[in-house]
Amino acid sequence: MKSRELSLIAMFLSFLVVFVPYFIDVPALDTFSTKLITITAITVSFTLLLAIHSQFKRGFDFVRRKPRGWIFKVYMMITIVLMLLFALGGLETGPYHWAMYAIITPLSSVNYGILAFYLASTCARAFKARNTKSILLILTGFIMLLYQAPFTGAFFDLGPIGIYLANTFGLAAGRMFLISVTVGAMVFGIRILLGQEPGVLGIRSEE
Amino acid sequence: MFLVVAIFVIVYYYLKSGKIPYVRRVAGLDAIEEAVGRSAEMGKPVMSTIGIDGFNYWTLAALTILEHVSRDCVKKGVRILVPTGGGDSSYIVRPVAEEIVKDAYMLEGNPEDYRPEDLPFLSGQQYAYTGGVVGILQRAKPGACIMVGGHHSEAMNIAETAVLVGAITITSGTYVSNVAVLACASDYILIGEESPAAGAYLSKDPAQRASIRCQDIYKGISIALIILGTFVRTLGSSFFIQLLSS
Amino acid sequence: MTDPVELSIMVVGCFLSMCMFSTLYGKSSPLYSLAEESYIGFATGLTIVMNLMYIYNTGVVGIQGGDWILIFGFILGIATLLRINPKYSYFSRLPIAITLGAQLGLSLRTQIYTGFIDQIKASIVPLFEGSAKTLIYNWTTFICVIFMLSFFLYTIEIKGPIKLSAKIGEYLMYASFGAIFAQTFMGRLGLFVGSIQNFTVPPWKKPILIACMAIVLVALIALDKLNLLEKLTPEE
Amino acid sequence: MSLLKSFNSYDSRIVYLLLFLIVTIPLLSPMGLPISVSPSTVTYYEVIDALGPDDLVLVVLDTEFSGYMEIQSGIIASMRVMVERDAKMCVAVSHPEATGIPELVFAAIKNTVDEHGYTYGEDYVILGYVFPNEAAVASAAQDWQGVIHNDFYGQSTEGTFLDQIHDWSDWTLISDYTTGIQSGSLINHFGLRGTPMIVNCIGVMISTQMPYLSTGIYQALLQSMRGGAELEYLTGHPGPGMTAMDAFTLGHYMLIVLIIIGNIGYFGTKENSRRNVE
Repeated sequence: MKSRELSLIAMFLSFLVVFVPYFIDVPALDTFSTKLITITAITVSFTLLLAIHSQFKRGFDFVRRKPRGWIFKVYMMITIVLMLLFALGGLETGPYHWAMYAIITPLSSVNYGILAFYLASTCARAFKARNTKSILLILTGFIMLLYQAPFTGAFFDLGPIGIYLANTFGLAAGRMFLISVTVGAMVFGIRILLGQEPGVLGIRSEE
Repeated sequence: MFLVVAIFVIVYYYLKSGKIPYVRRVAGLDAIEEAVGRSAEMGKPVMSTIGIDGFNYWTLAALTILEHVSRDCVKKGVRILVPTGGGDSSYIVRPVAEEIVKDAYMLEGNPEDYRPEDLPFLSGQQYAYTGGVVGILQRAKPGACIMVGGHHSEAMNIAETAVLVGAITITSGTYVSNVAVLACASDYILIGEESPAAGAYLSKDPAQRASIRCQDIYKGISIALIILGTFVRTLGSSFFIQLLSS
Repeated sequence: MTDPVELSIMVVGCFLSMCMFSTLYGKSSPLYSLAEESYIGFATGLTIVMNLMYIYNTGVVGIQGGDWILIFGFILGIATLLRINPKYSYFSRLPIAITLGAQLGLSLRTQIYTGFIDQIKASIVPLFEGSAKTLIYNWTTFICVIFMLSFFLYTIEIKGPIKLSAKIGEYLMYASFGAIFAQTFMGRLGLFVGSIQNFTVPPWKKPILIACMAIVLVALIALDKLNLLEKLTPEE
Repeated sequence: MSLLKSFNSYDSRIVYLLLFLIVTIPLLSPMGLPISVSPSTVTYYEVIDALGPDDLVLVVLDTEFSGYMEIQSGIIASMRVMVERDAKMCVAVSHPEATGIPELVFAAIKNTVDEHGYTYGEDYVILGYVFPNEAAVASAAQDWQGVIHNDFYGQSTEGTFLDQIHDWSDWTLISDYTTGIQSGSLINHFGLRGTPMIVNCIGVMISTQMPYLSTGIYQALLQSMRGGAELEYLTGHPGPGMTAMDAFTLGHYMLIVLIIIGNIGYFGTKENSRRNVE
């Protein structure tokens, strides 16, 4: 019971320290809030160790049970350790640099690029004229796609209509979305501060 | 500042008064139960993600949804997979997610069934996390994928893979271009405030649901401000713009 | 001749990338698992290094520089670590609460400006001034914002004029989704082109790309035909 | 009719394979299809073209490596212009993967750098991963000297042009190259306070970033790889952006064809099944 209230008060206070100085100009408070943010950033960095602990625990659990393909988990744990060893040799050159450019950067850009494929298959599936909504979807999508292909621009000027669609419909949807989210977030934030959602603090509602 | 205080007072008022106004059905949130139910029938797990951000309102909203989903899953005996990680601030969210899932098992009276390995940590890098989630989706073939929280560009990788492995997908997008593509890809989508309001919506407590009213009040105010402001601006006065700038 | 280090970066990177693309084959495969676990492993290592550096550069250096208050970051950090032993998991609640409050405050404090006031301000535009083009733009945006917002009213029963306006709002929303979808596709295509360009510039990389593509594709089909895909992938 | 049916429901793997080939082949052997330049790119060019030797630009590489692959043409082309105008450049990074990018960019524009005698320390400084989160951006905007002491190579920034920087108001321009990681923080702590900002964003972020352009927080927005290719065209230095435009065109046309085929298949099978019922 006590811990629950303590947590709520701590949350509320740290919220105020960060939130209020943004609206009221008191330099001392401002400095304090910046310091608090840095303190929490350091705290977050520490919690990484918890995550790593559980990642290794999960890995060793696989090794113990030896299900199909457990060797991949062993490989994963070895690569973590390898990367840490690499880092000891310096960050700008040597094996660490190699791992960055041979593994992390290409795989990150590939994973990002795969999205184009997912969008293509989504498009093939969803862009069918089933009802008014999807007809509108297809229509604007179609025009935009034509406009965006750089080659089209060399023949017909779809610029005015493409920019029109992006700067009116696209803009309005963005604006509507931001307003809606902000309103929702504000109300939700206040409900958290009032302790209506203790679950997000890791506290059971019945406690 | 005035706005903040005002919104605080209104929310407090509605929480206290607990009047149940009419609340429109949100298909995406209603579908959660159905999705978990279907997974139970098929004997498949459920994947529920909480995003890759720190404690911002997206993540917090996802945690309230996770609370609901995990409770439902434990009740129906469905295995729940909650991948975590993906961002520099996400580490601190992990223990809370663990606690929520663990509590769900505790409350249903079978804490020994809780499997910590079902909450894998998939590094602090966005796309390593994505690669991991996609891999888990393909191997575990869940019956439902509830992807809410602070997801960014990786949302489409997860949603489309989930569709391809035959899962019911319930998603929410954190920015508008994400919403547009997710609306095309997934079965149900939570748009805009539907995600932050999920906790209130899913709660059985009328006082909580009453707080949804406040959001409408503020949207009403914004519509009124835009219409009035535009009208006055058209007449040549920029009174409202100055009012908002002060 | 090319530098052997650069060559090895290219070969390993290209091969693992093609393995990553194998996810598009629609079946789980050991090739994908190889790429996935390599990425997660090395990325976790990178995360650890980056965070240790952050703790050192901001925390330790800061304290040495006289910023004593930062020591609380260490105290709170260590308190969260006590979770590893369930007996002390109690201690970790305080740092979580403090971090939650601060991060929520940080994410909300600017949101009210950028997401609410600024958006309303920007929506207030003159409807009878300026060129024909400006007028068309202003009118369309104005109408779209109002109708779309009316679609998002939850606690008012939808009937009469609100029903109509919400319906129009929904239609307008789908029309804008089409345009946004196309824009998003352009972006993703750009990323994909970029990731392939990584393997085509400079030109000596081209044969390696073609070889890796061929090897992964052949391996994938062969494994599938031999029914080995499933057998070699890890269990989840 | 089976053809129509297959138009309606085909294996998504065929889509994947087609897209892969359609993009990869023109990259392996470019065709050189013509392109056009959009007005937003022209505005962007005008802003960077107006820079001079007294101007201090904060360049933020706000991207993962994957994002860099998309907008590298814009980054290289615009930084080349900044070097040509002798503007002082401070390069900061907001993602660990981006720490290697400055090296790549300066290698790509080495000729221009040598030609203009642009020197490290005097004309530009590379800071490394200094913007890991919003807090870091906020403190750099409020108290630069209190936060930034060393450059990427661990040397003190004292004695460089960074001595003139105290807070957000001392920058002439913020040039953000973003996938959306810290662009919000830069807006909150620099842009909203009044520091001029120009942004080059990945395609996915365009609709998110557009409201900031229309509200005047951004002076100009360079859109995705296409904007980069157009900037290359304007500056007269063809680069990776322009060679990628063929693949870009074909990828878009493929999607259009997919939509058409999908709809033919959809209506074909619908008619067909209706007839069967009758």
